[in-house]
Amino acid sequence: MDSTAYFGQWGGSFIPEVLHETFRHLERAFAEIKSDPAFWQEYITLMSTYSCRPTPLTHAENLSQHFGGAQIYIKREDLNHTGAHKANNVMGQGLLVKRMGKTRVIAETGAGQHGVATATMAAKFGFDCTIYMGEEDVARQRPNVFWMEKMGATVVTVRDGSRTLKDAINEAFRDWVTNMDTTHYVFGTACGPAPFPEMVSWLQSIIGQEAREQILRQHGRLPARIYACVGGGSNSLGIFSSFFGEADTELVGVEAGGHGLDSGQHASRLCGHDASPGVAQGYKTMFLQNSDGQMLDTHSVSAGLDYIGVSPILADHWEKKTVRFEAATDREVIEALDLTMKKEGIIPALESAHAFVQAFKEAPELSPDDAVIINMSGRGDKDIFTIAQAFDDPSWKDFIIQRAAAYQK
Amino acid sequence: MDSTAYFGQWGGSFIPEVLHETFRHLERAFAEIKSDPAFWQEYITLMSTYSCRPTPLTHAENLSQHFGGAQIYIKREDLNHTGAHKANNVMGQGLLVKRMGKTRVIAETGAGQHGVATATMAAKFGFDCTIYMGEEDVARQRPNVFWMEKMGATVVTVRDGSRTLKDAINEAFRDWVTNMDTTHYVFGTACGPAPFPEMVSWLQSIIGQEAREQILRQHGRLPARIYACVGGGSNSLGIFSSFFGEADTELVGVEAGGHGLDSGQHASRLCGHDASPGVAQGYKTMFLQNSDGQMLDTHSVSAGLDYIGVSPILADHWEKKTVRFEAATDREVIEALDLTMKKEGIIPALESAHAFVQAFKEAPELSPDDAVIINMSGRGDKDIFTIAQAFDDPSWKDFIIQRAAAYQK
Amino acid sequence: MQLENYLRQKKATKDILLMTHIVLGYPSLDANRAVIEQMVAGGVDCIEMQIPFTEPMADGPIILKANQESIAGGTTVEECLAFGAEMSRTYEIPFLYMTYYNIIYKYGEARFLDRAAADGIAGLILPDLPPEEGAELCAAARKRGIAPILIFAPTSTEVRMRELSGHGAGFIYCTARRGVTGKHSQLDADFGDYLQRCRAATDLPLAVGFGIQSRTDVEALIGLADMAVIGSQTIKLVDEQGVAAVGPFIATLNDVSGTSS
Amino acid sequence: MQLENYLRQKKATKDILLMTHIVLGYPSLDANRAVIEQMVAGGVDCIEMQIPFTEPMADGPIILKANQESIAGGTTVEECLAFGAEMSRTYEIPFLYMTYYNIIYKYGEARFLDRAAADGIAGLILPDLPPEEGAELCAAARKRGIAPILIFAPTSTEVRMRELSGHGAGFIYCTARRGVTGKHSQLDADFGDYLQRCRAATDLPLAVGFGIQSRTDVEALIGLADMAVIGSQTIKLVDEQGVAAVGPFIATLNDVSGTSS
Ligand SMILES: Cc1ncc(COP(=O)(O)O)c(C=O)c1O
Ligand SMILES: Cc1ncc(COP(=O)(O)O)c(C=O)c1O
Repeated sequence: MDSTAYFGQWGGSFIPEVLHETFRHLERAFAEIKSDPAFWQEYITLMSTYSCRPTPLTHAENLSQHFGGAQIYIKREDLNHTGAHKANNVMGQGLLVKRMGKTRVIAETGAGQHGVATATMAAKFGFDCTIYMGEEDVARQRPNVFWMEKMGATVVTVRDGSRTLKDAINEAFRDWVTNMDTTHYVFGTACGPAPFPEMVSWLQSIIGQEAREQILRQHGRLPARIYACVGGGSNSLGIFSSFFGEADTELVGVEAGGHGLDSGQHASRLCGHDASPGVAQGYKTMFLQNSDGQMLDTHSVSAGLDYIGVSPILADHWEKKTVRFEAATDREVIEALDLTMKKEGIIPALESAHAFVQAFKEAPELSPDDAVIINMSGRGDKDIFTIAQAFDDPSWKDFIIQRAAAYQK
Repeated sequence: MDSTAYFGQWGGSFIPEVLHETFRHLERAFAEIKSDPAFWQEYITLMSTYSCRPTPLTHAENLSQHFGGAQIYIKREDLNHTGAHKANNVMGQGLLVKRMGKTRVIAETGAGQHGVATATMAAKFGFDCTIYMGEEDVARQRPNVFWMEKMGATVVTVRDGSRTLKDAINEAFRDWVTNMDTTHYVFGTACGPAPFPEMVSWLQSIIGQEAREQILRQHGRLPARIYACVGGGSNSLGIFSSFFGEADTELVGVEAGGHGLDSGQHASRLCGHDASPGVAQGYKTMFLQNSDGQMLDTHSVSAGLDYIGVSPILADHWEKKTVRFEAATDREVIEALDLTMKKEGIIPALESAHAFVQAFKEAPELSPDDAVIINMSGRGDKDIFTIAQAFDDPSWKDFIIQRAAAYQK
Repeated sequence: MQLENYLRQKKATKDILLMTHIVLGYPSLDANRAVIEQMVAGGVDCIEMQIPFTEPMADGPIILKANQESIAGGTTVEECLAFGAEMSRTYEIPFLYMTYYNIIYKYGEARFLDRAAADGIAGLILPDLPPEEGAELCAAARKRGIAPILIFAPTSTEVRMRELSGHGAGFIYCTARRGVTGKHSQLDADFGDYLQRCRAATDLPLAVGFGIQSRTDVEALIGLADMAVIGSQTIKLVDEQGVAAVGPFIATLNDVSGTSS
Repeated sequence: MQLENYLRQKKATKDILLMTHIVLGYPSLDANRAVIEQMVAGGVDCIEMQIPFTEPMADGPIILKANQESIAGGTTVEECLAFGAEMSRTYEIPFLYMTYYNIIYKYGEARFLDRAAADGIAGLILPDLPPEEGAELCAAARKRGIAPILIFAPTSTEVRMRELSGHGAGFIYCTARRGVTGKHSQLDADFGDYLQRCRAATDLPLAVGFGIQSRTDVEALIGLADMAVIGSQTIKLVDEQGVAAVGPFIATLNDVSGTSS
């Protein structure tokens, strides 16, 4: 057992033997870039010329006033190229792939954001690219499929299991065990076998580094609380990274409460009561599974949080109580989204809106001298099909019906 | 005739008498902010905390190599909040509206980008907001209508005339002549009666200021050429602003060639042969009109370039030959878009792709020591309905048909 | 001066004069002919003929639609000018052109004015040509005996009204309210104040337009203005009840304007 | 040691041994029962019984589908263990469990091993449990007389193979190629080199699996390996031709493995 692969009792690397050497290679390559300041510099340069880093920290004056409590700041990962924090991880891994001399990348995607980000990175770096996506998600997120294909990627529809993210991950592993010599698997979040959780968190820590500097400059001191949604855990770990151990800053991870924690239809691993420790998809964490160890179907209005597992690093923080976990229901998410659009002219991704929900619940208890930061992991305008559906917008439906009629002529 | 309202023989302010005082007020307010350095500072701060300024200048290494000529740099206005350079103008006018003490804003929109930007600004500043949009554009750009409404704006469908941008402008004026006391008309481009052309260009000059500093830093000297698409002219004037008079930098505006300059189906005012001097929508410029002075129907694959007039400031540069004008056809635009997505992982708006076309035509003639800048005025992922249609993508059509079927149940 | 003199003489015989409006080519020039015949027979004092334009920025829905349909039906500027000449030849009352500036700009200012003068046109109303842009055109029109009709709005200051008046001739067109043509106007106390300011600022006769729709509206103007302008209302009438309804409608209005004659 | 000894003794009588594979509960436990009966009658030397898991990361489409349908049909771990006990009671040949680590982790490692040992299970194949994670489990299994079957892959170095071998017992499972179960493997010259490296790295018998589908494939392994593993192929056969086709299929394979006996 590689001790650095574990965070408390969580993590590890439960991989088929055929990938053993691939992971040794990856571990060495990761160790190298971690200790090479030139890599981080290259990464920062790439992100500030190809994407829009540093992303701003927006003072949401209207929302702050509306709730009459803490000053609400929003870290704007939505302004990244491709529209979400996913770009950070993917571009960093792209640089790594170049160093490793591989020529092809594969990735799983649920919401499609990570797939789009990976296809984008592959186009930029000149890699071949295959994206695995569950059939349900392909149906839900067709616009993203369209862009991935237009960027030159091959999108493979996964028709197994629950036909969602976890099945796409399995299928990506099946590709990897076949093509590991040429291929790197660009894992999309801080999950999976070591060194992925650590590596993805490290690349995402760029968010926290910026946010710390920004809040000190704009607010004058550290925030009282930081809110981030938790799917796999990468955006939350990214922003939390620079605040761990700060006595005055409480870190809050918000999971997908779906139809409610007691409904059986949610994706809350750490704050519900349907998860238990388990090992799947290459790592050990709290999984939504039954007593036999079979994974459950999860539910969330946001595809990006709709996942059975959670970062082992977060499971450790949960156990050690260094991060607090809450859940936001689908309904609360839509309300928070609506309010944020109307008050600030900002459209959070459905995933990100989970963090907004919890911040809105707690902001009134804090003083106007306090600041809270919400990590806005992505923008919602890509989610138009889902959001329009969630709002049950009649003119949107008419529009789609008319379009379809034109196509059927 | 107010001499500062004219650029050479172009411009002026042809407005109904009822707006006379409103324009005097606006002119004074504009003169004030122009001479008040605190305003520009406030503007920069807003744009760097609410949007993502400075937007990066991306070195497109793959495209540069592909064409084997000049180094191609892309100014990334797509990374602005709301996805286009329109945000610059709108946020600046928002600050102005606050100073003028008005409480309501109206705007016209064609592609919907300016409407979304204005609705966003109104939400942020707490203004009432009404957006006028031609019926054809509402049908083409429903996603933008959805977001405007979600941001709290009222979207009015204009069913007159050609039911496109110019008719939306007329309708916005009709609103303004009724409600001028409370209402500011946020004109979306560097057209319309004075002081709009100058004011919008001034606000957009933030692009050129950044680009000049960036190209000097990244490339070491001024670019040989700068390419920008020309609808009304705001993004081109924005980036050109810092390079006028530079002997070594040629400025190239690219108009919508539609089905070709000889097809009668295009929107080329300055490089075609269907336009002539005229006065409409409050200003004098080259208009696409017949010999009676009736405006013609225009055509472009990109709604944002599909307009009868052009900035009087550009008409003046055209006449003085300080800007060169070219046209890109719909077909060329789709090809350039495809190449840019595949080579760089970047999705230009259909409007912006016009500038890419011309840069791609000319890059090979230049030396690898030369740089060219393409102003990427916006991102294309908002145009998915149009782009998917332009690519005639079968699985997109299937997706829409399936969605419609689900809605019709 | 001709137009102003004509109006003053007419006004001596009536409490209030009547100007009506038509959009040339809508629904057709033939219909225009029939409508004008009824208007003249009904006793209107002058008629403004709108040469249609694709971008009638200052017009409300009814006139806007009329402009578009006329152009869509193929009406040309040439046809409008020929028709204007014919009307002015046929009837005794003055005819004015109303249009947007681009129509004249494209035709050529001097050429347009020469032709209008030769055709006996009495005046010119251009809602998108403020004196800042149109001072020369106003002067050139006046020189040819064509009255440039300037517009006062409720937002115009006294200084501004005086300035406008200096460029105009014939009469001043006071818009009854903010906004565009077509919607009914409340002719209330504020309105009275406004017209007093207008009166104080100019020696020219005052016409009031925008939303004057009925006998009651016209009555309300007596003593405040010299002439009422009926715009969208006749178009609506022809749309809804046909050309033959115009005569009776004008008769009811003129009944008012002629009551004390 | 029991499994290894059994295989060595059997190997003395045949050119090559045969291990077959079934997914418990697919298409049903009853069907499994019938298939196993035919397999045993056909002379297979041992059988691996896969306890289905929702996330069978190392399996290809056929076995993947079998896992899912079994679970969807309601198969529980308890039923699988009861079935395994029954088979091991009923037949003389060794039975192994193949599954993913989570099934055992959730059941409790010690509890699982105790029960498997009591039920006479001979070995355990866990494709997602490398020795870095599973060394203790391997040791605990060995202590109970259950052979932990370690896996060699074409990508394994010599050093790595030796390390793996040190944790294993019974036999080594050599995957014939990269990738997942199901696809046919080319047993070419490189493959021969690979098996020679495997042989050099361990004293345990070598089984070869992944894509062994026919008499020809099995024949090609003679002299290189001790046992051929037939996985997806029998599932496909049952899907396409029903349970009764298994016996004849095994007979053709065993015909080979018994040719020189
Ligand atoms: C916008 C956005 N936010 C959050 C997530 C959740 O992932 P993570 O918890 O790794 O940040 C996703 C995943 O797709 C996403 O697209
Ligand atoms: C992305 C984008 N680019 C360009 C334009 C054209 O406008 P302008 O010429 O004023 O920059 C538009 C107008 O909608 C636009 O949306």
